[in-house]
Amino acid sequence: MLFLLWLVPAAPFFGAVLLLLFGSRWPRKLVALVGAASIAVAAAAAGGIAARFLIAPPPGHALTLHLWTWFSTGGFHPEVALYLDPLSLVMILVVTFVAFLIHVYSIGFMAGDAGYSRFFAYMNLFVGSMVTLVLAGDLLLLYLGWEGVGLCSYLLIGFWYRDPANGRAARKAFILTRVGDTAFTIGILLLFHALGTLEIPQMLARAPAVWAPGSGFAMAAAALLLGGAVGKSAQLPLQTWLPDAMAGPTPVSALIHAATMVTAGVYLIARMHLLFALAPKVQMAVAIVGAATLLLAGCSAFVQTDIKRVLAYSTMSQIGYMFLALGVGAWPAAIFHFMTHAFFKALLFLGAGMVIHALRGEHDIFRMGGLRPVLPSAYWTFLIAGCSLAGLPIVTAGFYSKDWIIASAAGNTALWVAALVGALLTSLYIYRLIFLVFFGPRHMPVAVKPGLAMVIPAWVLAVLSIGGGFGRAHFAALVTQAAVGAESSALTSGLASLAFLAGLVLAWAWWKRAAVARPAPTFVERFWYAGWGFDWLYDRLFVRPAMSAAAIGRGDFIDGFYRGIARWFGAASRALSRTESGNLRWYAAAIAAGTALFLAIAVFL
Amino acid sequence: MLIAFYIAGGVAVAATILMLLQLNAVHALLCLVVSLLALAIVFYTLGAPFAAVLEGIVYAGAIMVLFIFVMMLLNLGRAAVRTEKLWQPRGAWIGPVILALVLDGEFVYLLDRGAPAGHAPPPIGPIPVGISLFTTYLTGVELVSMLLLGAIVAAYRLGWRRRERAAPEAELECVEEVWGVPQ
Amino acid sequence: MSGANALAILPLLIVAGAAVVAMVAIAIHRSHIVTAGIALAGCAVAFGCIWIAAKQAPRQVASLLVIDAYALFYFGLILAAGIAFVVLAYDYLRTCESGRDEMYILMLVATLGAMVLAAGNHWVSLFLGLELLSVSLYGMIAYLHTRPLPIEAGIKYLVLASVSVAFLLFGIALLYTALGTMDLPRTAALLNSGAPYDRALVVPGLALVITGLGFKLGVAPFHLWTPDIYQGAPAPVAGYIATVSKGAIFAVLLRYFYATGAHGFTPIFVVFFIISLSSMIAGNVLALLQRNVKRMLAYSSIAHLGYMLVAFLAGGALGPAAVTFYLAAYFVTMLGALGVISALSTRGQELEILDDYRGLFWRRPAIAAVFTAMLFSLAGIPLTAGFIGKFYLIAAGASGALWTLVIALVVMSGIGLFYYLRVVIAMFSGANMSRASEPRIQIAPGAVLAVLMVLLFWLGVLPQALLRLVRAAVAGLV
Amino acid sequence: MMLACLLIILGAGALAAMVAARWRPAACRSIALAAVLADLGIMLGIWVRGGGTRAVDLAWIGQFGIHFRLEIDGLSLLLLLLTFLLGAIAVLASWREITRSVGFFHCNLLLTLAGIAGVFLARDLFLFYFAWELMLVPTYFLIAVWGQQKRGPAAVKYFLFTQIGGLLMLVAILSLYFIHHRETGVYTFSYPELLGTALAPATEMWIMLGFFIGFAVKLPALGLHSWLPDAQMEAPTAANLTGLMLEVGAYGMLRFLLPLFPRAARSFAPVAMAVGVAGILYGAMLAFSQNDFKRLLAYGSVSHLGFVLLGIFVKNNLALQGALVLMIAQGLSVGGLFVVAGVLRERIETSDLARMGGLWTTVPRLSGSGLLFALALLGLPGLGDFVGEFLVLLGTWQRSIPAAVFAALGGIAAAIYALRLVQAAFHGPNEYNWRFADLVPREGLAVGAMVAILLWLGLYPQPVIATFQPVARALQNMQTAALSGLQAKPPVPPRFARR
Amino acid sequence: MIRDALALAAILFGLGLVGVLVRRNILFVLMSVEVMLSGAALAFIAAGARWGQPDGQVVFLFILAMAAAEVSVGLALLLALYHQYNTLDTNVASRMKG
Repeated sequence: MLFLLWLVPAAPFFGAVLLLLFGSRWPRKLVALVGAASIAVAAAAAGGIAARFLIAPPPGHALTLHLWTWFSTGGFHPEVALYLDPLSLVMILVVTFVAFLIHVYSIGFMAGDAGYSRFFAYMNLFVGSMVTLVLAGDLLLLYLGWEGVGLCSYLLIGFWYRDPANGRAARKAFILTRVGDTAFTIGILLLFHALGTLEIPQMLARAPAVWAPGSGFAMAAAALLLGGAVGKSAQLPLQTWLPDAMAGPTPVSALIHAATMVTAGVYLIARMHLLFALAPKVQMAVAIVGAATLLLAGCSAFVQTDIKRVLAYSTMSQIGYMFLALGVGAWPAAIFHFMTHAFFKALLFLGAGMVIHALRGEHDIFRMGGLRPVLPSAYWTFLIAGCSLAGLPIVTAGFYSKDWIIASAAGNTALWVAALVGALLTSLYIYRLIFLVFFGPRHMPVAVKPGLAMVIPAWVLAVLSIGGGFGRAHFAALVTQAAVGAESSALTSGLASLAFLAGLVLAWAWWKRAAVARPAPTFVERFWYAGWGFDWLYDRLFVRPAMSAAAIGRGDFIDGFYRGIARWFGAASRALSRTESGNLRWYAAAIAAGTALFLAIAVFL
Repeated sequence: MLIAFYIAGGVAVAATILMLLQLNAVHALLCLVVSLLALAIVFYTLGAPFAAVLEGIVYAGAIMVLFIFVMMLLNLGRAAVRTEKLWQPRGAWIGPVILALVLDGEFVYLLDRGAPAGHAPPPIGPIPVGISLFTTYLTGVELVSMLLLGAIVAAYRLGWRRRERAAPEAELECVEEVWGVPQ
Repeated sequence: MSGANALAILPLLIVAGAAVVAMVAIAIHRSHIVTAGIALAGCAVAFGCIWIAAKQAPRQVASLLVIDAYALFYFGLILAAGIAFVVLAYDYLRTCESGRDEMYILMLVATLGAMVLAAGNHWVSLFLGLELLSVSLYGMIAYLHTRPLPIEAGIKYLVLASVSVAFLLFGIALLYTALGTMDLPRTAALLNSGAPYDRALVVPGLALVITGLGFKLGVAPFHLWTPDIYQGAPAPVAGYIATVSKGAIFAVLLRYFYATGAHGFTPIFVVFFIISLSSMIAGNVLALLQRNVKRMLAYSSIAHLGYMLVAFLAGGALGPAAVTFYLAAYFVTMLGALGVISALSTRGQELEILDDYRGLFWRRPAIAAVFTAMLFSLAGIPLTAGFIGKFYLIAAGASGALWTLVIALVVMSGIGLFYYLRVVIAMFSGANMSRASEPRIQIAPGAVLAVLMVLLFWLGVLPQALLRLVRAAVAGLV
Repeated sequence: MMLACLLIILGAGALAAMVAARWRPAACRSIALAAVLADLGIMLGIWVRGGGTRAVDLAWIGQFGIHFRLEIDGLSLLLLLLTFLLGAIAVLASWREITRSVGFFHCNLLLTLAGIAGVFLARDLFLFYFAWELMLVPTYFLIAVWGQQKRGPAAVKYFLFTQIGGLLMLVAILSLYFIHHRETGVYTFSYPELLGTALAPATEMWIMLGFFIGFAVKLPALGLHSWLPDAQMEAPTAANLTGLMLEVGAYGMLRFLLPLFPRAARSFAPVAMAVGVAGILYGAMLAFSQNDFKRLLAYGSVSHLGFVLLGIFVKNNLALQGALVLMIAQGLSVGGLFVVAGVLRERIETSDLARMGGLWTTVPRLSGSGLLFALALLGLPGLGDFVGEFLVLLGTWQRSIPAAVFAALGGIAAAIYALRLVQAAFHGPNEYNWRFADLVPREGLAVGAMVAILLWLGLYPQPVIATFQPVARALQNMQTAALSGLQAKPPVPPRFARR
Repeated sequence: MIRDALALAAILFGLGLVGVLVRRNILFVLMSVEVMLSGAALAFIAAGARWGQPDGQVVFLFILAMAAAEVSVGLALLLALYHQYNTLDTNVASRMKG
């Protein structure tokens, strides 16, 4: 069964290739079938593998499936190899399963779109890349998947390419993540030259032997990988692309920009956690980045007016949690939160998608409201997901995962407080959203009701959002292959529950007031709304100087140099041709002068 | 001999300078003839009587006559003198004179360094010249004959004018088309 | 004069005889084709007699001339160019006025002069050959004397040539004063023997000789006349000046300076260095924006002589061979280029403005292809003779370690491409398929151009035969 | 004789195309295609058989020691394959683009290919230079006759730059020739014999510089690149693909510069690497600011070839392999984009990005392939360019970490310009309401082949790497041998030391 | 004396050159050229005298013949020029330039 591992990435890729080549000529139903079925195959394979893995784990709880040697030269032999261990197992399960649900959902959501087959092709390509990323046994192959998902993200953000704004958002996303990727690339170079291989298990095995904890190279390598991770996971300081990425279709946001791709950074750090353990300062930086992003994004989420942007900031914030967990070394907690987050955040987006779909593309939450009676499934699933996100104690998955993280952070008071404040913020902004959208008077008529294709996946995810959080101790044991349970303490759990409650109440109070009269945004609100001014800052710092440099450079001053030479020769030619005056006496004078000169040389030299 | 050389040389230079300053072509030509005759005397003092005679006869005589013929053909009158005056402003002299002075200065310098002072050499009469001419330089003489042939043909061709005569229609048309009004 | 001597100078005699025969023929009956035929036959027979003369070589003839492999090689070049000239001139003059026949006499005399230069072994033969060439050229340049430009060109050439010959004569006089001989072997022996001689007179004398030769070569700073004369002269004559006149003078340069070793005297070296460098620069720079194709070719010839001087200065084993080979290639190319212009002219109206060539390829592909090949050869592009020539020049320069000149050669010939390509671009621009205004190319000049083109490629791809000849020719020089 | 056949087929094809055009213009397209495909087939055959062709060695100009000497090894083989592939694609791409004097066009195209093939095959420095120069002329015609509005000046600029560089190289070749003669008494241009000519360090540096400039112009290295944008912009697609093929410059460095002047190349390496890195960044910056499809690509190539230059001068196995893979991949990715640009130009008669936009709706297949080539250009893993760039970076890291870091930054810049290209051309609103036909099967075949090979190179480049491996190893051995020789050698030249 | 003769030759040569460079009238230019040539001729005579050889005089003869040839062609050209341009001014005969 385990040898079927190759099927997990191959099926989506195959689907993508089919759709790219023939999709435009196929009927829609076939497109949808191929699109969803290929993911279903992948999911089924993943499921089967998981079952097999759990029942009869391979030796060492890890399995490497060598497909082929990518290339081999000069001591460099990157393999195209799939590496399955509990961590990647969890990842592929979540990825393929959520992806399958979202594909099904998309069949309904994208029904009327002209780029139907293109959409599914890209989505399949994405799933394939994501699975490759996760399963890669070689850092270079991981990088392939890494770039592949970035590409799909780019393509899907700019899916509706006719609007230049979407194109800009897509490009921004790609380039910002590319900045991180470049750091990642440099990190790979460093790692290869230090460790002599890019095969992940070997690297991780060799790293402690080669580097002492805290050594410069280890720090540099970890820092560079962190650079890649913050880019992909929209953490400070490369976070600004994610809100704009909401320009893509909602299923895209759900799958790529909430559930899977943005957590690739988390996966990377988790995968390389042994390396990070060698670089404590960098690990601390991971935590700080996480905490800061968590708070910043939480604040921004609170003041957004676009339903998807709220969720985008929320995603950043939640990934901040994961980073926080990674930073304190609790990578199983991070992965656990990744899983629950994948469920509830995807669900939130699906719910938002249903709302948007129903309101014919309306995104402004202040123009929604009162949708509870007309869109019951949307309401209920959204509510469940929201509760899970906010961490409704005991019953939701989100509570357990977040609780684990907060408990892990207890060792560092500042981080712990940040995590708790984050919980409060989360609760606050998500209930604000829920109240605004589903409660109060209705502002707009509902045009379309979501079909079954959209509703069923939502409900499945709702179930997972509730039930996905149980058994975290087993989870911890599984992924770490050690008998460590999930940390938890009564104090933390209590405080987290309190934070949830406080957030809920505050949100209610705020909504009551805002429902009467929407106050003019204060400066702080505007600042938060603009994502803490990072866009503004980057625009001034990088974009504009680059643009003006490009504008100045357009003429190519090196070419200008040659043009100058050409001009000079032209001028010289004109000047010299004045000596060709046609005048006989002048010619004779030139002969005489030349002779005088040469005679002088002959006489005096 | 030496004195004759210097006097004749002085005359030659003076006559040449005068020639250069003349506005009237005929006057200039006369100056030139004087200069050439003086040069003939210089030749004689240098021991080249044969050359001296030829200088007088051929150069000052025959060649200058050619000039005279042409001047007559052109029939240059007083108007020519006036235009000549216009053509030769003082300023025009500066550059060439400086250039010539530089060249001459170099010549004089190099002669001063290199040339033998020497005394009045023994004359070489026509006989050795003739012998040399028809032995060593016989080929040269033949070539000079070809040179004169070429010169004659060239002068003939250039001096040739199309006379009015019944030319074939096509040719007339061709000529007019290409060269406009016939001279 | 012994029979052997007569055989040795048979080519010279035949050319001279042909001139006389032509004159007599004209006196009897003017017929364009007959006169041209006599000239053609004269050149051709003389060309054939080179092999007869070669049996006598090397042979000193009557103190003025020496018939050796070197002289014979140049005879061949000059006579071949003469043949090409006759055909081109015949075609050119065909549509012109009456009185077309004297051209051939003048040309034969000029050819004789050039041959004397190539075979000269005495300063006097240098002078006489030069004059033979010059005086005939006056007539040839101003041949279309009923038009202003040829006359203007003729006057300029006459006065300037006379002035430069005066310099040359003065220089020879100084050499004679210093050395007491005008015989080249004796001069060389004196200069090379290490015996004391009057260097203070010899070197300036040589400098003045360089003026005289430099003028004829049209190298800077004596180059100013070149474009005017090329423009004013009939195209075949321009071709003749570019090739025969300059080639013969270069033959002199090689023989006289290599024999005496004078090119190695520091001042003389410096003088040639300056001439070479300034010719390359002036020629190429002047040609850059030139819109008159004939003038452009004139400027380019200035530059080309500058290139040749590089190899000339380099000397050694390669220098003379390189120059000689280049000259041969240059003969082919320049005759071809000006031959195209000549073949495209009617009634003395020449196609000389760049714009006239616009779209020529689409109207007259064959002739445009020939012109393109010639221009590429001038530019030194592979497959053409010019490439091997330039290769040889650079090789000679590099072997002589004349790096400044070699780099200048390289850079300047790169820049030179610009103006050659401009003509090519013009010919290929615009798909103007409209009826050609250019005349149909006659068979005779067409054949000449075809032969030249074949030669161009032959020398460009398989130069071994000519290389062998050239090496044999220059073997006796140094 | 097989190798000479390659050239003969092309030459004969050129003649046949010229002649065939007289009676049926369409026939010359087929003739050209057949000739190129025949050569491609021969090369593929040689590749599959694993080499084993005999070298051709005929005396040519005996007086100079010039031989007509052709030989093939992994490097030549791969680049010849690329050349003929691009040549075939060029014929296909010109099928409808060229309507004027078709015979002459194909004649020039085939001669260009013959020139390039000659460059790759020649093992005699004179023959190499001959072919190098020969390649110029037909390319010049391709640009000058079938180019866009400003084709004349662009063609001349191209010619001037390449020719001056070439002549400097000629001077260097001749210097080497004479020095070799001085050392051994033999006049020869033969490459194997000239290898290992002992040179004084300063002389070696000068001669090496002559070669370097010749190749760097063609590459083009930063500072000598300014002919490329004009030429690429004005040229017809066929010339974009073949005549303006930049691989020959890199080939020259690998074949001649490194083996002939190992020590000078080593001491010059920092400069060359700096030029390479600067080229990567500068090219990318200028590519971003261009408004013309082809011009943008030209600067993109400058950026890419910066990587190649870097890789060549880093000189370790990884970097050399990377440079080679990148050469091939960039030929295909940039070439593919040129085909796209050519198709667009044929359809909408412009390559101005401002006049495009929103083409995806109209021509999805064309746009999709354009996107894919652009992705290859920006170094997306899974496509050929990535493998090359990454190997170069990996190799560079060993020599110079800063160089590797700055070069890696080029990846960001590449993303910026490549995406700008895609978005300006294919995305956004279709403001000019373009409606035209998508790729026809003929074009689709060409584009599809390039895509397939790029993918293959990206996912399994091992055959290419293995083919090049012996050459790369030999290059390295030569380097190490020369350098160890340097240390072992006393300061006095061996000639004197022996006595 | 030989030296002085050569100096005289040089002076005459220079004067002739001045004439060529200054005079616009082609007639004067031709006359000046004659002066230059006779200067050169004088130099040959002097040189021949120095060595006591007849060669100097022989060359003088050649120069004489050549001068005659030059003058005949020159004057023919002059006439042609006069017919074409109606002037003897060399400044006018400068249509070709650049």
